[in-house]
Amino acid sequence: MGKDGLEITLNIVKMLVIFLVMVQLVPVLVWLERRVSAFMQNRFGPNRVGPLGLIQLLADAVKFLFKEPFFPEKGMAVMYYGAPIMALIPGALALAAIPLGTPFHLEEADWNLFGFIPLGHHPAYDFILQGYDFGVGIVIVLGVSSLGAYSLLMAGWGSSNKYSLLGALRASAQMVSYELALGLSLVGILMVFNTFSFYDIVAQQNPANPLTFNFLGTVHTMPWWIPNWGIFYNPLGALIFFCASFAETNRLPFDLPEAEGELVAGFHTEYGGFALLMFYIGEYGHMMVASALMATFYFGGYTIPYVSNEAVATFVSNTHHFLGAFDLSIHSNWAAFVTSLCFFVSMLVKILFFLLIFIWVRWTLPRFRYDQLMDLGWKTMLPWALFNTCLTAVWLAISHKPV
Amino acid sequence: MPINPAAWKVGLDHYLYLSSLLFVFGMLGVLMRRNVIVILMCIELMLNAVNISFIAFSRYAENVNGQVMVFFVMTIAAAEAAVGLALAVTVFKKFREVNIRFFEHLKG
Amino acid sequence: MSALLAFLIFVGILAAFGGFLIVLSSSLGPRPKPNPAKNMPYESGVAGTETNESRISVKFYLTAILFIIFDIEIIFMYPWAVSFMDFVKSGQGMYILGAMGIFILLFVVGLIWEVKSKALDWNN
Amino acid sequence: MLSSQDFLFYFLGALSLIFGLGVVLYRNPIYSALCLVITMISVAGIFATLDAWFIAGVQLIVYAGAVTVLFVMVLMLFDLKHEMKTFSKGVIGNGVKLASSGVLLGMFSTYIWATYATEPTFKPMAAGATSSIKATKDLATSLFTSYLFAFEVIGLLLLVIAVGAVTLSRITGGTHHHAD
Repeated sequence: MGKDGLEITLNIVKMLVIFLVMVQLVPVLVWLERRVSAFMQNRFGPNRVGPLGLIQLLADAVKFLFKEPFFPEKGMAVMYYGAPIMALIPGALALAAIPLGTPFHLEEADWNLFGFIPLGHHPAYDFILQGYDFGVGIVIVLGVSSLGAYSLLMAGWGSSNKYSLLGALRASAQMVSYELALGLSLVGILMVFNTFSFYDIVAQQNPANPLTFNFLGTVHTMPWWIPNWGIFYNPLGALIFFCASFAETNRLPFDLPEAEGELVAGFHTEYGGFALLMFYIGEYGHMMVASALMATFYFGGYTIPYVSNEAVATFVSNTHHFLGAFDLSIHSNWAAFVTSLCFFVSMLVKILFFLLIFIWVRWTLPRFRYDQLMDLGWKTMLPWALFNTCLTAVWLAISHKPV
Repeated sequence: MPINPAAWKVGLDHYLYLSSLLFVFGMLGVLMRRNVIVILMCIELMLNAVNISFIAFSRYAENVNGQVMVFFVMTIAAAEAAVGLALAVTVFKKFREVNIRFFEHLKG
Repeated sequence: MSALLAFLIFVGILAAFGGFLIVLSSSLGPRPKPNPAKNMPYESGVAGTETNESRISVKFYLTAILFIIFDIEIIFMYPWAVSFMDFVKSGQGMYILGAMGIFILLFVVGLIWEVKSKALDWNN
Repeated sequence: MLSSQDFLFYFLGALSLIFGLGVVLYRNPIYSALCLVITMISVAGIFATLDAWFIAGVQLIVYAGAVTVLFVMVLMLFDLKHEMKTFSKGVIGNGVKLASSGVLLGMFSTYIWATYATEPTFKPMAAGATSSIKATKDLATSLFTSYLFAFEVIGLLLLVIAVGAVTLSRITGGTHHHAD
């Protein structure tokens, strides 16, 4: 296979895998949410269907598929049916741009499936654990996730119902105004890391070197047990980023526009059946993007906290030799594959941790009123993010003497 | 027309053809449409066409001035759209109809 | 270039999958004869007449306009943030701080004016 | 044969032209606003084929994510279900307009064909992610050194727009405006 041919097929396979993982992860998250909320209200949550209720979500999905297809009287077909599709797209695109592990190198070799089915020869290829690597990753992720407002507006307008239109306007006004705080809170951390690319940001949070603070020229190194994470460089930015990402995904305590009690379920009033599920898939997609960004910027991305990247590689290659005795690993790139797998697991744990916080906050905090919600966005978060940016700028300008 | 494969290789002129075509579409929209908001959208279209040629020249000349210029053009376009729509809303509130014909009432 | 190709392939896959789901969910399921009561927009009380007088307040598009303006000011901060350390390391720390200081000052003046002019108050 | 970069350019170019035409021709302004969104996204893709990654991201955020959202929101506020008189009346007038834009297009393309048809194509840029970060940093340094004055004036312009748009939306009409 030519280099181009291999690249395109690998791209397609990788895209399908990422998409299926995201779509499959959503039912697991919904199940997790129902179990955690049940646990917090000390009841059981779904445990009838299948072990621990895991098949419950599959049953729900199938039930939703067989609901009666409803189309409102004066609704606009293009927008009514386009809105759920548009709800899926931004979340998945942004998630595929975030690196979930270190890239590993495949040497030139003949591929054979299970050792005896020849798949043909493939040239050397750098497999990156991410959909596509734009150099300026964060700007593309912010750009794509700002397209999320369209699915709300199309849903509101397409179902030609006054209340859903009002709900759509309120939801997009909220989503739009919290995007400001989201964008501004990242400026501080970008100044510290001095780059847009996710790989450099995670590399600078390498646990090998301890956390160092540079105050007015004197360098203080923190004790070893504080990991070298981004949150210690910019705690206020991390707080604002996390709160703004709640509003970005219309999650509690910012979910007034789609709350049942307020506007008859806001912009997706006229939707039933699988279209409603697609809105939830979009919402959980945005949640995953927010927690992945939080992990990458402020909690060291795919690095394992107290173990430096090189140590992981050496550890795996040692065991790899030991495994070699059993002839399990034929190629040297098995070692590279296993190291990136370890990093992938550590990144997954961090993402799951933040998803748990999303779910935990949903069942504890009450809902904001709409004017409180907008005042918080414009009059408190935005000024605080600006203050954080100016503080970081002055601190860095003073402490880093020209070299 | 004989399709010689060399002509299909994308060069600077392909980008300029695309930009001029998009520019003319925007211009036609501005000239022909009567709804103020669609006219503002077509102006955005023309500005995007200009941006494409800016970036094409910046990529061709290997320097960054074109990209900085696109940065400024985007700001001007957004500011123009914001004020244009504010005007359109005030006209709509008064005349209940968003049509370019009502804008001459604005003259002093 | 393969990154952009992968991006477009992914958009194609997403749109195809979304379309497939929509078609699937609207083809399955019972199809009762359409009765007018069910097709009315889901509202409590009398289904109001068309929104002749657009009571939807002007606040929404005002928020969108202010969002555009402040979003652009944040976009201008991104190149500043990325090149900030290079300037500081090459000894121009105060220069770059001053340049951005004026810009942020204008940003703050605009924000204060918006807050003072009660353009962003939603409670009236 | 068509390499992947050429295919991307032709695909995105065709997409932006088709939906650009859609913006002009659709009677219902909401559909022309949606066509505008797709045009903005494909123009961002065209910027990406020209290796201007940061500008593509900014285009997505500013145009596709902010300006067109404002258009759609304002169109929703107007609740225009359909437009009877979408295009300007008068056959002669429309004919003159079409002819003049045809002449303009002809001038553009002959000029482009005359000067750039025989030029060599783009010099290949250092591919991969590192070049796009260097390009962004060059953009940033030149923005703050050679274009500093324009940068400050843009800040001032945005302040003026912020104040202007709010007062404009508060005018209830009439020459002697009294506080509402």
